[in-house]
Amino acid sequence: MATDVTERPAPDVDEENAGYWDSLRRHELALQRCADCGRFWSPAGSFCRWCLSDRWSWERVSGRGTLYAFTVVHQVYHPAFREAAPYPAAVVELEEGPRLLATVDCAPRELRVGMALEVGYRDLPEGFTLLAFRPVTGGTR
Amino acid sequence: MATDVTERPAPDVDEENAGYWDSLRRHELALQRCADCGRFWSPAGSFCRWCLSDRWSWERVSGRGTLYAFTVVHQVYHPAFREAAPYPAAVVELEEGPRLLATVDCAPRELRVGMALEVGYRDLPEGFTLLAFRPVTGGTR
Amino acid sequence: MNPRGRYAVVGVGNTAYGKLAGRSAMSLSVEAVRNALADAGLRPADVDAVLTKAPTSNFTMLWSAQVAQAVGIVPQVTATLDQAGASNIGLVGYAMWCIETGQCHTAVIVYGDNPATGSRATYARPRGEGAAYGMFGVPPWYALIAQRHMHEYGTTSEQLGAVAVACRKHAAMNPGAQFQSPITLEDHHASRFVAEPLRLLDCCPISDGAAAIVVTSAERASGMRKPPVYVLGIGQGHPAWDVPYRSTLTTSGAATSGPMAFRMAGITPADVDVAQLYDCFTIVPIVTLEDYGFCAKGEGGAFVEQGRIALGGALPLNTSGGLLGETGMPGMQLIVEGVRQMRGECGGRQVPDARICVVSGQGGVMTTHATLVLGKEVP
Amino acid sequence: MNPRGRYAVVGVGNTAYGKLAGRSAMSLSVEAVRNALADAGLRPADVDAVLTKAPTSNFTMLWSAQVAQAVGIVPQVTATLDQAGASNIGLVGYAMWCIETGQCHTAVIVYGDNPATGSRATYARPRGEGAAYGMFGVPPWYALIAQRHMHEYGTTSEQLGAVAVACRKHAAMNPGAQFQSPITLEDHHASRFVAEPLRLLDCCPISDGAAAIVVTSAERASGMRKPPVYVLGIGQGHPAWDVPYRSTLTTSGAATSGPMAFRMAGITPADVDVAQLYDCFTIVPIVTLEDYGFCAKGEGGAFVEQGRIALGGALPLNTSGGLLGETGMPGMQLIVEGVRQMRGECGGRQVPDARICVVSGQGGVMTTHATLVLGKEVP
Ligand SMILES: [Zn+2]
Ligand SMILES: [Zn+2]
Repeated sequence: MATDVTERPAPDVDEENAGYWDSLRRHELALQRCADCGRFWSPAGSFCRWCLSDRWSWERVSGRGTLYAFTVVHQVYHPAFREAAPYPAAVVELEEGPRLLATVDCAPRELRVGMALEVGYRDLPEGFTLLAFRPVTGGTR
Repeated sequence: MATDVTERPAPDVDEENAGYWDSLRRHELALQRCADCGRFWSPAGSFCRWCLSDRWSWERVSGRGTLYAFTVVHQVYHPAFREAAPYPAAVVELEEGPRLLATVDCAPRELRVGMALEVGYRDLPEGFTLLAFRPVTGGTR
Repeated sequence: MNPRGRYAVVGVGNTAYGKLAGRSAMSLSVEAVRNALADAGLRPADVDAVLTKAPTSNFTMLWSAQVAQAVGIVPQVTATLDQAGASNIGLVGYAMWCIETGQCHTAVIVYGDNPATGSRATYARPRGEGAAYGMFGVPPWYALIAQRHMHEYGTTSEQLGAVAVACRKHAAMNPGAQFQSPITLEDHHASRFVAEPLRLLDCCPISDGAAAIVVTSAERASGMRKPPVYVLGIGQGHPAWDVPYRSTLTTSGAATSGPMAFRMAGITPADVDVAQLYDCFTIVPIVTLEDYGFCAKGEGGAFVEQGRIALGGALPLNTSGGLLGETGMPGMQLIVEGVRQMRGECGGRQVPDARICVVSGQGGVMTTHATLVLGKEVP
Repeated sequence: MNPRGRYAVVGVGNTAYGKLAGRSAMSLSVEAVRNALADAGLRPADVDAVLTKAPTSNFTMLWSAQVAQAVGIVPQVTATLDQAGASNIGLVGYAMWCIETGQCHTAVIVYGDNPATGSRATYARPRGEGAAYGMFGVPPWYALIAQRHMHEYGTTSEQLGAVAVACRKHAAMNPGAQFQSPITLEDHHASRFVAEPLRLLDCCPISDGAAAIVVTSAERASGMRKPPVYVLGIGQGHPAWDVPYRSTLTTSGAATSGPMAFRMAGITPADVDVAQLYDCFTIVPIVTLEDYGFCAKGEGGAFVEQGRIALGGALPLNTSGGLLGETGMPGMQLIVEGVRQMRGECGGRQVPDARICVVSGQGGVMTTHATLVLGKEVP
C-alpha cells in the first residue's frame, strides 16, 4: 500500500492488539482482563501481564482516568504533524489501573498532571481511531 | 531505483569497497595493499587487516589462483537464478594470499578443490561486473 | 575462579514447534517463560533477570526489555546477547556472572521466533556480494564447509545422512518434535540437492516456537520443585570471520570452546553420556565431534556411522531430534533436552543412567561456538 | 565473589567526533580499536576478545564478529550485547567474567556509528502507536520524564540548563569535543522547545564517531605502556518497561545499579572525585545524581546549580563535555574520559588528584542503566 507522506503513521496492529484498536474504532475502549487474577493490563499481549494466564477477555473499561504525564511536541518530526505542532501527547492512568498513550483534547497550557479526564476518540482519515481524552470540567483526582 | 524481480541482486558498493568493484568493471582485478606491511587483504576495509595501517593503495594482482572451496547451488532462492541453476559458487585463493568469492566458468562436474584458475570477468546487464575465474588447462597447484 | 557446579538449571519450558500461524515471537516467548517458571515452581516475581537472544527474523533493539515487560518482570538484569546460535549458552554464562557478583539471583533465558509463518526475510537476504553470486541464506555457505570436509577427510554423503537418520529416529520418539516420521539413508540419498553436497535432508527446517530455561545458584536450586541440573562447564570459541576468509573451514570454534568447557568441568569426552550438538546441517555435529575430541580430526564421518550416535549407541546424540528432527529453532531446545535427560524425564528416549550431557551451540556459518556441560550431580 | 580491583582498563582510543561524511560505522570502529591498542602498546594479536554494542543506526547480526574480522583478530570471545546505552559498561562486566573464568585474557570493547551523515532512520522511526500520537524518536519520551520530575519535585528549566552549561563549558576545554563554544543559561532559555519541557539545548546531538577501550586482568595490566585504571565496581539495574507502563518515571535504574557498584567498590558517593554521567538529555544526570545518592531524591535540580558540577566545583561532571558537549555517541566516550581523568592526562580539564571516577550508562528511555566505578589505584 502506497502511503502519502502527509499521512499520519499508523499503529502496528497485530494478533495481540487488534482487539484494542478495534475497540477504539467502535468508540468503546476495551482492555484485556484476566479471568484468573481479575486484573486489566496494557499494552496488549497473549498472556496476563500479572500471572501469565491465557484465560482472559476484552472488557470495556470506564473511560475515566487522570493525566499521568504529558509533553507538548514542538519539533516537526513528520510532515503529517506540521499543522498540529505544537501538540500534546500524554500518558493517561485509567481508574482500572493501566496506563495508555493518548492525546488530550484541550489547549496545551491547560494540561496539568493529575487532571481528571474522560475518554474520547479521534477518527482519522487514515482509517484508524486514536484515543483523545477530554478534561472533566473542574475535576482533579 | 525500481528493480525488476528477475534482476540479479547487486553487491553493496560503499566507500570501502568501491575500488574493488571498479577494478572488476575495468577487468583489472585490484586489491588493497598495505604500504607498511606489504600485505594484500580482502574484503575491503579502510585499514590494513594485518597491521591496522591506513597507508595503502589499490594494486592490481596477478589474477592467478586456486579453487579453495565450492558448491553447486540447485535451489532457486531468487528468480534471477532460475535459468542458471544448478550453478557453481566458489572461494578462490589468489597467489597473493587473499581469498575471493567468485564464480567459475566451467561445468560444475569439472570443479576440483586445488584446481588452477585464472581471473575472468562477467559483465552483467544489471550494470556491475562479477569475478568469473577460468580453469587453467591441465593445471593443479 | 572455576564456577563448576555453583549454578544450576531449575526449570525448562517450550511451546509447540512447527508452523504456528498467528503467533508472534513475543507471544511464543512469553508462553515458554510461563512453562519454564511452572516447571521450576516459580512465579514471575521470583525471577530478577530476563535474558534473550533476539529473534533471528526480527532483530530489534532492547528485545529483552520488551520480553521482561510482557512477562510482568521488572528485572534487575536484562540483556540481549548476540553470538547468533551460540547466544543461549552464552547467556547461561552471563547469568552465572551476574549471580556470582550479586547482580541478580535467578534468571530466565528465552528464545522465540516465528520465521516459518511470519517474515523469513532474514533467512534469504537478497542483497550484497553473496547474493550477487547466488549465495542466499546459509545453506550454500555450509555447503562450502561440507565440501571442504569431504575434500580434506573423505567424508561421504552417506555419513552426513547418518546424522539425519539418527536425529529423525529420535524425533520420532519425541511426541513434541516437529517431524514424527523416521527416515532411512535411502531417503536421505533420494532427497534433492539444495547446494551440493548438501541435500534437503541435510538441512534443518525453518520453524516457529520458543523455549526457555531458568538458571540460579546451586544454593537456591536445592529444594526447588525439580532436581537441579548443574552447570559443570562452559566455554566459547569463535572463528568470527566470514567463511571465505577463515584460515580453515573444517575446524570450528568447538576446538577451543569444547576443551575450555571440559577442563572447567574436570571431564574428558569419555565421561559424556549423551550429547546435544547443534545440527542446523548434518556436517556440523560431525565437525563438532571431532573438535571436541570424541574422535580424531577427520574421523567424524566414520564416528557417526553404524548407530554409534543413535539411542542405544555409544554416544546418543540429539535425543529429542535436534534441529534436524525436533525443530529448527537455533539451539535452546538442545539445552532443554539436556536438562530433561539429566533429570531422567525423557521416557522412551531416555538414556539410561545419563549423568553428564554436553550441549553445543553455534551460529552464523560456524562463525560462533559455545559449549555447555550439564551434570545430574557435581561429581 | 567480589571482582574489585582484579581488572583494569589499559587502553582507550577514539576517532574525531561530529559529522564524518563518507566514514562507515565499521571504518570508525576499526580506527578506534587501532587507537586504543596503540594507547595500550598492544598489537591486534595481543587481544583475544572483541566485544561490541551494535551501531544504533545499523543494528545488524554478528556485528562483533564483523569487527573482529576488520581488525584482523580471530577472537576466543566475541559478543554483541544489547542493553542500549548501558551496553558499554555491560561489556566491561562481560569481559571480566570471561577473563575471570579463563575464557580470554584481553578484550577490546568498541562502539562506532555514523548516524549524523549516514542513515538516521533509527532515530525517528515513523511507525507504530507512538508515531500515531506524534511521539517520534526519543526526545518526547524523555520530555515525559522531565515533566514528571518537575511536577513531583519542582525541578526547573534553569536547573536543566545548568547541566547543559556545565557540559558545554567542559567541552570548550576539550580540543576533541564536537562543540567548542560554551553556552549560558540565557542561551539555554532562548533555545526553542523540542518537546516541552525540553529545549534544543537540553538534547545531545546525533553524532558520527567511535571509541574503544582495552580491558585485561590487573596482573597483565601491570607493566603495560600506560598505568592501569582499575575497575573497582560495576552494577546494573533496568526499569525495562516502556515509559507509559513503568511504576515510576522519575526514579531510574541508577537507584539499584549505583549502590550495587558502590558496594562492590567499597565506596560511598562522598568518595567520588569526578563523575561521567550519561547525559543524552539534561534531565538524566539530575535523576542519576539523586538515584546514586549524591543528594536526596528530588534535590538533583538544586544539586547541579551554582557551579557544583563544573570543573572546580564539588563534583566535576562530564569533564570532556559528555553527550551534550563532547559528542552524542551513546556512552563509550564517558568511559574513555573516566580513564583519562584517572591517569591524569586531561590537561586543562584535569580534576586535580582525582582518584575515583563513577561512570554511568543508560539507554532506551531510561530503560536500562549501568554503573562503573574506576580507580587510579585499588584503595
Ligand atoms: Zn492474571
Ligand atoms: Zn599492514
